[in-house]
Amino acid sequence: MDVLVPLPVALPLLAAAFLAAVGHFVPAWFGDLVAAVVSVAVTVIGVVLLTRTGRHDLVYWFGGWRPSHGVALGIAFDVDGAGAALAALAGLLTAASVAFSWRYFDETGPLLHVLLLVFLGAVEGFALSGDLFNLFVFLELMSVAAIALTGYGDEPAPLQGALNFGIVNGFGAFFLLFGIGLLYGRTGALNLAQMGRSLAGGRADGLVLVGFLLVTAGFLVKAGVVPFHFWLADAYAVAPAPVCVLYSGVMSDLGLHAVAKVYWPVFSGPLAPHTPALRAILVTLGVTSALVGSAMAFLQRDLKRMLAFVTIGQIGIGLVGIGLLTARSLGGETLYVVSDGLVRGSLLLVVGVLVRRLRSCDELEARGRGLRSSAILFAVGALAIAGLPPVGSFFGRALIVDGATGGYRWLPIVLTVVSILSGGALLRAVGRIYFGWGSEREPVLGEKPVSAEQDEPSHPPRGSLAVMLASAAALLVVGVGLAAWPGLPGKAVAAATRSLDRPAHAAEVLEGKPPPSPHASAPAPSETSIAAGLVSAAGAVGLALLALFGGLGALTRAPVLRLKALHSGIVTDYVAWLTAGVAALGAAFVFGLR
Amino acid sequence: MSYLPYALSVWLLVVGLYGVVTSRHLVHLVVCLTVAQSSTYVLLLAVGYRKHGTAPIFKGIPLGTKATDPVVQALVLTDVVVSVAVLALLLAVAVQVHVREGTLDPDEIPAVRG
Amino acid sequence: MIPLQVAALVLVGVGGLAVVLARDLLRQALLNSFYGLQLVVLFLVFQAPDVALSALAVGGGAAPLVILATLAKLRAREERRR
Amino acid sequence: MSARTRLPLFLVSVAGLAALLGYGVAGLPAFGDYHGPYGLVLNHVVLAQRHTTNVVTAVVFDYRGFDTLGEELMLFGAVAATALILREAREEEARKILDPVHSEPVRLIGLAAVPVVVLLGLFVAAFGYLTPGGGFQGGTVVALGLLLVYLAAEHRAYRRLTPTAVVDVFEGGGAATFVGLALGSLAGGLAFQQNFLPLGRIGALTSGGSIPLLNWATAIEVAAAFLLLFGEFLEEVMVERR
Repeated sequence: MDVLVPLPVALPLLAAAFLAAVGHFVPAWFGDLVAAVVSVAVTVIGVVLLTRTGRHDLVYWFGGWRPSHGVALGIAFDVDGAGAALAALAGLLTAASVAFSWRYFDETGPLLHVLLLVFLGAVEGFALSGDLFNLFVFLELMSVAAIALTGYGDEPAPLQGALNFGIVNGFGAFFLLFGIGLLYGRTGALNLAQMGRSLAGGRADGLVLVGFLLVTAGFLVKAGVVPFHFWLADAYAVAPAPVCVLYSGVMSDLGLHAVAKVYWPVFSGPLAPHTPALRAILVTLGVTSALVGSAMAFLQRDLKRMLAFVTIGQIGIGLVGIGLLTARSLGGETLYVVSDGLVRGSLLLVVGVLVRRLRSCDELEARGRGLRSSAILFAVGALAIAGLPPVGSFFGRALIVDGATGGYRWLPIVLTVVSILSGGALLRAVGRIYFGWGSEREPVLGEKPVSAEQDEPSHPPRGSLAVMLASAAALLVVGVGLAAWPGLPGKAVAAATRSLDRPAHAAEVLEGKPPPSPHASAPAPSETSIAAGLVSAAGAVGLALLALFGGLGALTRAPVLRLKALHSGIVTDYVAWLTAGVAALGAAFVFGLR
Repeated sequence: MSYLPYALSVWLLVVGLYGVVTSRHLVHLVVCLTVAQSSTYVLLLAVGYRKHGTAPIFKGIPLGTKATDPVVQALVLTDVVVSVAVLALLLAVAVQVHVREGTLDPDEIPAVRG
Repeated sequence: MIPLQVAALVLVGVGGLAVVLARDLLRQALLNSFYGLQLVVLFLVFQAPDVALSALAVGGGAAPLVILATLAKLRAREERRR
Repeated sequence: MSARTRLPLFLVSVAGLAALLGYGVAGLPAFGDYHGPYGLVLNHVVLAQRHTTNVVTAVVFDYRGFDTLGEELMLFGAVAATALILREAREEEARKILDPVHSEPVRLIGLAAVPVVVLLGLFVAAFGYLTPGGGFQGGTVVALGLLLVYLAAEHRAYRRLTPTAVVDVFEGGGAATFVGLALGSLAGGLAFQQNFLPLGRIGALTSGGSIPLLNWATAIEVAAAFLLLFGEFLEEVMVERR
């Protein structure tokens, strides 16, 4: 067993507990140092694990309890390519966030770093675990740390966002645990591979369908997929920028990928006969998310909230990649989620720079003619979000689209619309803030946002601008530069192909049989997707200019206003929507998959 | 009849949801949340129960005596204790909200609109 | 299923509903601690003494304490504003 | 969404949800017919493999000890965050802390109860891997016992007894010990969290290898966490007393 596997979880958690214990007796910089060292170390370990998962998964049995006769006695980590990649992503984003928040907060004391480290440990465990209840534990741990971080700041923030986060995600977790109870009653197992093996014989009856529904719903809430997304934008609006980086870049991506991580080993057996129907359901869900998210992003003036909706839209595209249920699109989803997450993280850090320099992240108020370097970062990031070839996420998206079969040839058109809206929103903000174009009054964008970091006391801007920009630039360079990694798409597809082979994977986890090496290849992006990427980027620029100089008056229409009104910020509404969403998705499963 | 425990867990989840959606006070809402949470405990323990089985504690009873499933009990045991801390966290946030807004009626304190 | 279990199940079902329907916060807090003890009984008849113990420590002690402290705090603030 | 439109939407969807959940649980084996394998296999092997008579504790601290690691950090993080948020709320409206007046009988009863409850908690924690109980339950009870000091004596005495810094040390230390032991076995060439101590005689307090250590580390962390939690909430109430 590879001794490195438990470290990405153990190191941050140990550091967090240690830091809390000695926190009262050490200088403030000690916390920065520990957090930085640990997150960098975790990143390196993640990359090393990634290089070691080329031929086979890394299976690790905690406590040394190897399975006996196919029954798992303990908890297993099952590290595949996607898991290792997401683990490295989480480490890198945390490192950037730590570097960024150096001298960013007045607040001395170790708590910020303690919580950051707990969060890091949680996401690492969530990315690597191969045990359903263990996934639940780390999902909860992620929530607790994230709620706390949402409320973190110099001045007490308006914490409704944190409360909405806690309540909606709480119900997501209950659904997940309820589903675990159902599946445990049927399979008598918690190890994903073992559960799948025991379900493979049977057909997709009520218990399997409802279990799949509840588990998926739990993950989709965390990912912020429409209609489970309402809490997400509220939480972003109040959380400090360095924390939003982790939400957008790590939490949503992991929640999304968990759907594939659980579907293929556990449910792909009994659900195999219903693949076309399931594909239709999941792709519909993803497309809805992508359209709603990007449309709402275009209707925001608070940059953090805008990026929250951009995240929802991009996650929707990722869900399409999972939902197509082919190896190529799944590999594309991994590549896409990682590179796009890095870009989103970089954009949020740039917003953090604006907050510190201009004390505002309000598109209509912040004016930063002078800030050239952050303007460049913001613009490049916006184009990357729009999927301009050949940035990293473009290759992922191309794989997703080219992986589409038969009836899904229309996907490129929809995804192009989504990219034009998201990229257009961000570029519009660039034009207004850095070039002062467009008017300062856009009623359709709503009233002035109430953000934790808006009304800061007027002491000189804190934090080192150089460090902030450097960390943002680093994320952007890696995210865009992933495209230059030779043969990365091929590797992603190969890893995906392996994880689709359920029996071989189960034998690998439970009996340690080496898996067959798949013959997978990722052909170069098709002309369609290249064209789509170019059209998206150009369209985004065009839309931004149109919005800046044409104004947004045309948008004051009933449907638009109604869509905005749905996001009422009232948590009881959100829980009602959550219930409705689960019921609707369940109805689709029950009537569609049989 | 032999499905009554499962029915109870469904009932508790539904009731908790109803309480949350119709709640007019955040403290009330958070308590309803814990009711919904208890449904998962009931389900897990019911699933692991075995007719005429003793508790999985083999002190003074021979090995191999029919006993209930220890795993679900372990899962619930830790989660019960931890859930209080989460409850406290949410209540603390509610207190903070009250300090700021002067009310805890969900309809009167929307986070961000639109 | 033995009658004792049926009784415990019904009690918990009713108790949960009562907690949710109680609109007065103080009454709800009290009902909630009763509900916690009903859960303890249920866990005992489910042959889960370990869980019952932690449910007892939590439902009978920690949870009511935290809730009541919150209520006391809020009430005091309300009175001060008047 | 107004309450008028919210309720119908919810009622319709919750009816659907209830139907779905019922459809799901209908697929479960009838109550009492659970047929494993996971837990039942453990019931047979634990006594031989771990020398602990309480299988649940063995699962909590060994077979699924990694879950427990996560749960402990959850407790730890939640309490730390609660303390942070409540302190911020207090700073917003700083007020002088006054002690509540108590009648003598209350003090006496409280003081008499303190050692009893604390001892009970320690007992629950100590025999957790032989009989029902363990670090989680015991730690909570210990914290509740010390809480009685507050009822009996003054709030200041409670604070003197549990200064935040010290409590933080215990809380973080308990969690750190838990992770540290796990890493220790890793350093020793074993698997993460693998037992590295002799299993001892079945039924003895020293049985179970590393389980007693993990058990006590947990007890300390849980007790400290709840002491911190209670302290913060009591402080909230105190701030308001006039």
